[in-house]
Amino acid sequence: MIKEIREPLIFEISEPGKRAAELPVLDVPAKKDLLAGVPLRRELEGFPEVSETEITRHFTRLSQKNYCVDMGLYPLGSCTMKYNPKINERLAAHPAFAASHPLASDDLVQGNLEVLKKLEGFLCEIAGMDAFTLHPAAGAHGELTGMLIIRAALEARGDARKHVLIPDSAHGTNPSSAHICGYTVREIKSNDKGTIDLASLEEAMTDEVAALMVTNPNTLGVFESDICRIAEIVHAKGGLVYMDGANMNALTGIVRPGDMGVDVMHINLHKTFSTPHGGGGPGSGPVGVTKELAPFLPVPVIAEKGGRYALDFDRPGSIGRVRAYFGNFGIAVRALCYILSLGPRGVREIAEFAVLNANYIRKSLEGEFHLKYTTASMHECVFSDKLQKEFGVTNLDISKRLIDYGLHPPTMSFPLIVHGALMIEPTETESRRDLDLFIAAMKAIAREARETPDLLRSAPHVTYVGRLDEVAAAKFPVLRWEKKP
Amino acid sequence: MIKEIREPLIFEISEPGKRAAELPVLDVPAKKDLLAGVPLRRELEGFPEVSETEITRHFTRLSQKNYCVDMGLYPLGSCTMKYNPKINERLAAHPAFAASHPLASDDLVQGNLEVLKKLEGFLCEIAGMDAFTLHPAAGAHGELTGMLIIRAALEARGDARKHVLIPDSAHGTNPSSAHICGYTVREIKSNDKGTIDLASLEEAMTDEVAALMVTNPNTLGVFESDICRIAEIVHAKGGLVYMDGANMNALTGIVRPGDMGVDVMHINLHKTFSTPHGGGGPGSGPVGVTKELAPFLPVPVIAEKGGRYALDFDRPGSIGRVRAYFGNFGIAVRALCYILSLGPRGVREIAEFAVLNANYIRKSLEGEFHLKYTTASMHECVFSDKLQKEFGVTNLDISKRLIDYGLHPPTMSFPLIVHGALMIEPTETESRRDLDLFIAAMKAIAREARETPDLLRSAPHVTYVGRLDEVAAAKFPVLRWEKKP
Amino acid sequence: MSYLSLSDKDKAEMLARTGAGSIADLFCCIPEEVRLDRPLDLPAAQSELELVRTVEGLGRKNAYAGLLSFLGGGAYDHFIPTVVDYLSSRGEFVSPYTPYQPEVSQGTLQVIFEYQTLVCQLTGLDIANASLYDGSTGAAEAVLMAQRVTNRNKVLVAASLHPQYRQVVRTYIRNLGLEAVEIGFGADGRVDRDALGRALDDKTAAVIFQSPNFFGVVEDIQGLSDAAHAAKALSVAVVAEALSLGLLEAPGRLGVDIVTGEGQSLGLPPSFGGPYLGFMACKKEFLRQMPGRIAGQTVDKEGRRGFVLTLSTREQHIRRERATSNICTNQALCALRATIFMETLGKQGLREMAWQNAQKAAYAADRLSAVPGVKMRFSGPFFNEFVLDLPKPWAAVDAGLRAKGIVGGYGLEADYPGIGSAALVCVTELRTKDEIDRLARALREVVS
Amino acid sequence: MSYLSLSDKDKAEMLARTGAGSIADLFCCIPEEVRLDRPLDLPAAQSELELVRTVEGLGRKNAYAGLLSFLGGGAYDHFIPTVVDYLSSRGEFVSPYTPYQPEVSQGTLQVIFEYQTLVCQLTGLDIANASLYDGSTGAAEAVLMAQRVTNRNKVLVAASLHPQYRQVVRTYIRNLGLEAVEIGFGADGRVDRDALGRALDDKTAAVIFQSPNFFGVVEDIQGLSDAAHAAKALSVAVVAEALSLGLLEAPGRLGVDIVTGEGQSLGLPPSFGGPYLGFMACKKEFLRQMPGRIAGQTVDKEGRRGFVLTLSTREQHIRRERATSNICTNQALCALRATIFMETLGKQGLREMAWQNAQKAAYAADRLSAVPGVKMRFSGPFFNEFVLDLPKPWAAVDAGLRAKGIVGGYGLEADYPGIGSAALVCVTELRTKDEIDRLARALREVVS
Ligand SMILES: Cc1ncc(COP(=O)(O)O)c(C=O)c1O
Ligand SMILES: Cc1ncc(COP(=O)(O)O)c(C=O)c1O
Repeated sequence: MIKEIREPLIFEISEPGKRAAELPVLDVPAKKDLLAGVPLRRELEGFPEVSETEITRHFTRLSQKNYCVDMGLYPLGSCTMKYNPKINERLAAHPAFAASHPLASDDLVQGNLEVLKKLEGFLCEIAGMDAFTLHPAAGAHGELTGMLIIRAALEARGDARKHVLIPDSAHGTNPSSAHICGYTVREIKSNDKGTIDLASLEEAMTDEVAALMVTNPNTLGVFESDICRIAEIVHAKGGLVYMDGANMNALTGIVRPGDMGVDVMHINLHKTFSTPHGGGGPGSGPVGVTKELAPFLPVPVIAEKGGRYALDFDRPGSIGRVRAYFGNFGIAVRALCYILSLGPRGVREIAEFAVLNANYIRKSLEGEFHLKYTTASMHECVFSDKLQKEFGVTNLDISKRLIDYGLHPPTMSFPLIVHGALMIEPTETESRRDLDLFIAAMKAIAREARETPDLLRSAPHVTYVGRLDEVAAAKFPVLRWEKKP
Repeated sequence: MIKEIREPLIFEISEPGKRAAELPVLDVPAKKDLLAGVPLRRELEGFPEVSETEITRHFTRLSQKNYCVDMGLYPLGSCTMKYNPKINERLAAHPAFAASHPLASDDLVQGNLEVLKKLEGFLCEIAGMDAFTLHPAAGAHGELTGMLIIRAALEARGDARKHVLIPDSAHGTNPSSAHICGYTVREIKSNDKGTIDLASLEEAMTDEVAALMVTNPNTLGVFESDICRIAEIVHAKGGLVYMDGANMNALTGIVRPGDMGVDVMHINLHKTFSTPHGGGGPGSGPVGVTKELAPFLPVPVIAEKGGRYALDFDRPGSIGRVRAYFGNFGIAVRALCYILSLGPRGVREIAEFAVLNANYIRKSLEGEFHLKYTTASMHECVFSDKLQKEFGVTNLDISKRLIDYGLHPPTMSFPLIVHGALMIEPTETESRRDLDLFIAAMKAIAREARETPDLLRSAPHVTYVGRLDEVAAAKFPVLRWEKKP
Repeated sequence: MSYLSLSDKDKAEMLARTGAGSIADLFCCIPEEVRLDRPLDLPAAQSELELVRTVEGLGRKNAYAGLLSFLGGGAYDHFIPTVVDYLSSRGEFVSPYTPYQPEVSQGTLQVIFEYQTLVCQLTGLDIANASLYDGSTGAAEAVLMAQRVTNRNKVLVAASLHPQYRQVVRTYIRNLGLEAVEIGFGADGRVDRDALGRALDDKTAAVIFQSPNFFGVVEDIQGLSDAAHAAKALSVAVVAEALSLGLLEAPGRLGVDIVTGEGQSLGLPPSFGGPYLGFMACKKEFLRQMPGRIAGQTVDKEGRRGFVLTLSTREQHIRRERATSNICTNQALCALRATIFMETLGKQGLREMAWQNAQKAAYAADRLSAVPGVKMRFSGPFFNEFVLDLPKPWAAVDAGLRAKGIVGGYGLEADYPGIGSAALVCVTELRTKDEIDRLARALREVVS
Repeated sequence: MSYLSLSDKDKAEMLARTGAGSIADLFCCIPEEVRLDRPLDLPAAQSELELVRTVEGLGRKNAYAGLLSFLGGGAYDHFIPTVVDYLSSRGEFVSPYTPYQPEVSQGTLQVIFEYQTLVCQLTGLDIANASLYDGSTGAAEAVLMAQRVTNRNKVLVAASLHPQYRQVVRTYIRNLGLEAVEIGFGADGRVDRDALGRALDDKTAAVIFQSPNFFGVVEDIQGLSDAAHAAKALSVAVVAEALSLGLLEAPGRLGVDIVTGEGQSLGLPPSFGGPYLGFMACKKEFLRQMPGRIAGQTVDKEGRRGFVLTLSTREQHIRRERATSNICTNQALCALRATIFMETLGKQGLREMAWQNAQKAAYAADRLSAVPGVKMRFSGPFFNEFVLDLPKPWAAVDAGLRAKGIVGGYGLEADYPGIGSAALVCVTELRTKDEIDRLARALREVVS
């Protein structure tokens, strides 16, 4: 009876002749024979025609169908959904930066180059690496860049080698990135602590292995305590250690990858340094390397001399360019702002309170949900639906039911080594109250799983749409609107 | 079972030591004996302490509990809830305007003065008046200003007179404003067309009457067709005609108050010229007058000479100042932008399509809802709950049920001369689809009133809170949060 | 640029439904002879890009933008956290109107309720309204309110009340049988207590004064309140610099009955004088005489807390000519900004900001009064502004400073004839030590 | 400034609940010997006000801001309606992540679906993905995709493809057994068809070219596609200036199999090169080889329409090393901006904007090539940029123009050694006739 609030597609409200924007009248004499001989389109077929009122309402109403960090806890594990300060948005949009052109000559963009160089320096200090590049546009792009550097370095030594070792708990981007670099992937099994099994590693680490890609803390939120030994094993066989630094949020100011034998790593600026996730991006995945590997960094490198900055292309060992221009510059501005705001103590507090918050949740939910690995948690903890399975309730049901409590679900079914995983990362910016709301909801859901499991299986109940048919979506793909004939 | 999404008061989530903002360290030597002898407060007792995360979430979640023009039709009669262009917000916030100080000398703020002077000129042209002042901060403030001008003018003639005539359909601000000017209010009954009864007016219009305050179109959305004759009657007795121009949205480019015998009027910039209503304000209520009344305008007046602007305080006849500085300047910037965007044709189209949209709704709902006055409608139409009363359904129930349809209710129970009034003003910026959604909802509700009246009496059903106990609110007023003892 | 949302087809079909033959027919009730028979004489419609160029062009004519300014006097240049701009610009706050329908306006209503609480906490009084236009009309409303409360018809107005506020009070009371008597100030810049004593009588409805006053001087609020109360008059305090309440004792604890003032400092840009924020708070016994809207807490049938506009029998839409004020549209969005601002600064931040203002002003006063020939005009304690006596005519000093890119203050002679060459200098937390030192150096050069 | 939300009390109580004795205890699993035993060597924490001063100070070091610029070459200065900035900055769009949970992400998902539709309409192809990093990585992904589709290992790359894009392609393909052969350009600035014909063979996976190409010249897309198809290779078009698609025929209708490109022109500021927007569309038979996320339409149990991420078996989180790409985080917010931009400009506006670009560039080309000694380098048709041959070394011309406050173009010699003194000049709808005339006058003075 109550009207369903469904937002039409913009194409469905389009009417000929409506306009939401106009341009000044052309102020140069119009040529009749413009682009003579070139096929031009008669019209932008299917393009919408609406007013500004309709644009504003359409996107306002659509926005209201999203959950977001600005509304509450967003415990999506591995994604570090922390609060994004508004001032950083404003400064990144400042015309001095936003209007500057990437092909302007160095002397016209000294401010931009200083932003990049400063941020590289901060990242070197935080990660304990000798040099950073800000070109990569996201974490996966950083992995690709880093693995290309490793390959180039090994090639320079005479042998690029064949394989890359990757633990079974790793993020899917790791094997995929290694693959693009021409490596085959060898999976390393995790031990019962959820960490890399040293014996397996020693066995797998041959002189055909180019590198180990290790995530630390790993995707279980567990610190690889043997990291120094791991690095020794890899180095002893002439391999290099790549660290996926997506989880740097657990380490800032506490320990530095460069001090643990890591040769190459990436950082997800959009995670650790709080640039907003934008519904899926943009991000930025800077790559840090040791001195030895610096010659292989992508071009251009920013060189500083006496407070003046210049682009250095004369890098014969470089892997080349990984992206046009200078990466996601606007994201770098935000990250710089974040680090400047926090200072040394604040950067350390990232890790301190990310880890405190995760452990607070873990301790509060232990017993209610199953914890496959009981090793100490860093910034996230991975429960599973094992205890709920006996009532016919899965991690999917638990997740959907959380929505009814006004919350975003955790990451589901990752890492792959935990069946029915619920991967919870609260981040350090949460308040006690928001953490407690989540804990209370999860406890209530654990009870509901026993008492009224159907309520979970039919969740969510409060949203504009219920569970969507994902199988049909993939089987009969409708990937764009089309005009009804 | 489903969690109620209640937003706590900020005071309820405050915890000692939390901060959402910091200042730089003081950069001058700190004095110990600062303000010696002056009673200082030990602390801001009760003031909240929260983080920026919490501030953002609190206000984001609160905002989501509002309906607004950016979401859909907001047919609040007499309030002209039209779409507010985003560019005008941006330009009003431009530092060149927003950072400028009201006590800066004229030569430093020539741009501001030009904004004001330009807007005055545009309003003169649109309203057909000879001069405008932009000082009044809202419509009611404009009424006060205008009536003070009338009083001053009559005083200058030798007799301020005693009474002001106001039709029974008038907005409450009219009698209230007249009262502050020292006048007693005489009510004029409306005739069966909903307009001023000429005979009653002639009878009431004595030489003790200072002025008639007429709203045109009036609050029924009906044009006072006898306006010229009305003005003659008032003028013949030495009185002046004040026009409440809150409904100018029906007239722009079509007819000008100054051409109909009006001596003084105000315009609600926030209505006709689309400055956003901000949840209740700010507005702006410029007052226009004939040449004869210009000497009485409030000070300062902006004088132009050869493209230079200056403040003129040398106005011996002036009623004085009605507000510090220059009124709601930022609202003037927005209105100027609006007029510049629309141009002569666009300004005329305001009225054309405001009236078309209102008549479209009226014709679509006639029969379903009772129309007490069947006189032609301008920009709004006033239905009532008369047909629904027999099912025990009131205008309140109808309004609350509209909320379930995702819409904002019309103005209720005003004007007072229509019992159970539902006053509907769609404005010109609405799309056909949004109008049709409203019409469909109203028709469905008319049917529901017959078939399932309880559904209306218990509405709304989709909101965070149901109907609130307004009687208790007034009887046992709780007007602020207080710390639980 | 047009903001219509109708296609030609929509227009035609809708017109058909109305039964009118043409758009012109819709206006048939307007007498032919008065209808406008020509297009309006307005500039041609501009696209957004043209509009930006036009209006930014006007902005560039404000030379003020490039200067280092020490202007205050009722409008202050304070830090505004970005989160205030961001949150207050959300369409859900900007584009609704007065929360007449509480179920779809809980956002706005809860914000008003929090705002009222904050104003009560700041002022030390029991109740607050949802806003008035600004400080000047707030002062006028307070005087009318005092008249209603006391049924007396004389009001004593401190000459150190903002000159423009005094003018507005005069305009408002003119036709209401109220007499205003001005009370001068002493060498300390405070209200002349002897003069006040002489003027107070059993016709006095209220003593209205500003603190910090227009000269920046903090008044002896308790003393003034006691004096007013001794004559059974109300003590009405105006606070034009709301930030001062972060540091100075709440007027409500110093005997004041009604506090009204200007909230611009709390998150609103100077914006050439508006939109601003009139706030008002009073003792609870005066509730029924309070002007303006008020939000209150209540419950729905399920007992869920909610907020509504309440006590509206005071207001014009119910009471008409007997209303406590004619105000309808108020400054709601400004109150929202102030709410976000105060909650963001918070208990520590607001105090810290106020304290820095006082410290920087004190430093500036020391530096500037050390310039040969320059003296502090008043001996009284001051918050973030103070008056300097200058050895040369203000016009010359002003011009000299201007040539160095500085707006050094506000000359007082137009508002206080006979005061001589004196200027009001304001120093907020935004002025750095370097900038203050630059002013001191420039002043030294200009007056020597 | 700290963004933590815990009070000291919270911290203590929470720590107690975890069972750890101290914060340091929480990190006990980290070997003592590698733990950092000193504070990080970073600048002291800054308050918002200090941060603004610091970062705006850096901004002021960009001399570019004050100049009149005619730079293009893959990054364009276009009008962006304010409504795009306003709507895209709403927290509900800015602060969520990838819509893994469709029920609470319908906003983002519907936007992606509309975006995919718009990209299909613009390119004339069947399907589009949800975004890639930018145009350069889009070109690289298209090449890898062509390899997967055709199982061939050679790719012919137009030398008139953006030089930086070509470099990125080279970096990506280096270790995948793919060979890239560059194809030069003729006097018209278009792909040298003879050279292309010679290079095409049965090992060729794709011909990849840009149109309008890096010189602004519009390629004979149909001709290139036909040539590619004749060798059973794919035709891959790169569009670095997405706005051109408002006026030029959709590549999908000219035989192209995969279109990829840079969407920056569609509502994103130049921002020193990023964040930008890689878009990609292709014929539906290549769907399973498409890199990146894709949203699709489906229904819930009640039959209500909704949107989900779909076909994810192509992606790294399912397919791992066999995924169609390693991309995870993409440029979603940029795609959202582009969606709002395209829908705001609409059918008429986007075309008008594209047309004005072409008209203004044509006017500028006429004016500039009328300067004695200055010639159009290429004879081919161009969209909104073109190459000038200059009678003096570009460094000198550039310096001369710079002295007059103008960035006149982008010198081509570094990217095209041997091309001589040639510069790429871009003219968008934002450049006025006056500005173009100013450039022409300045150039005349500088080269004479
Ligand atoms: C552990 C881990 N590694 C790598 C990535 C890939 O980073 P991005 O999404 O920025 O490409 C992610 C993020 O999603 C991740 O969680
Ligand atoms: C007819 C009419 N007159 C006067 C007013 C008062 O205007 P304002 O609310 O701007 O004070 C209003 C608006 O509410 C109105 O509708």
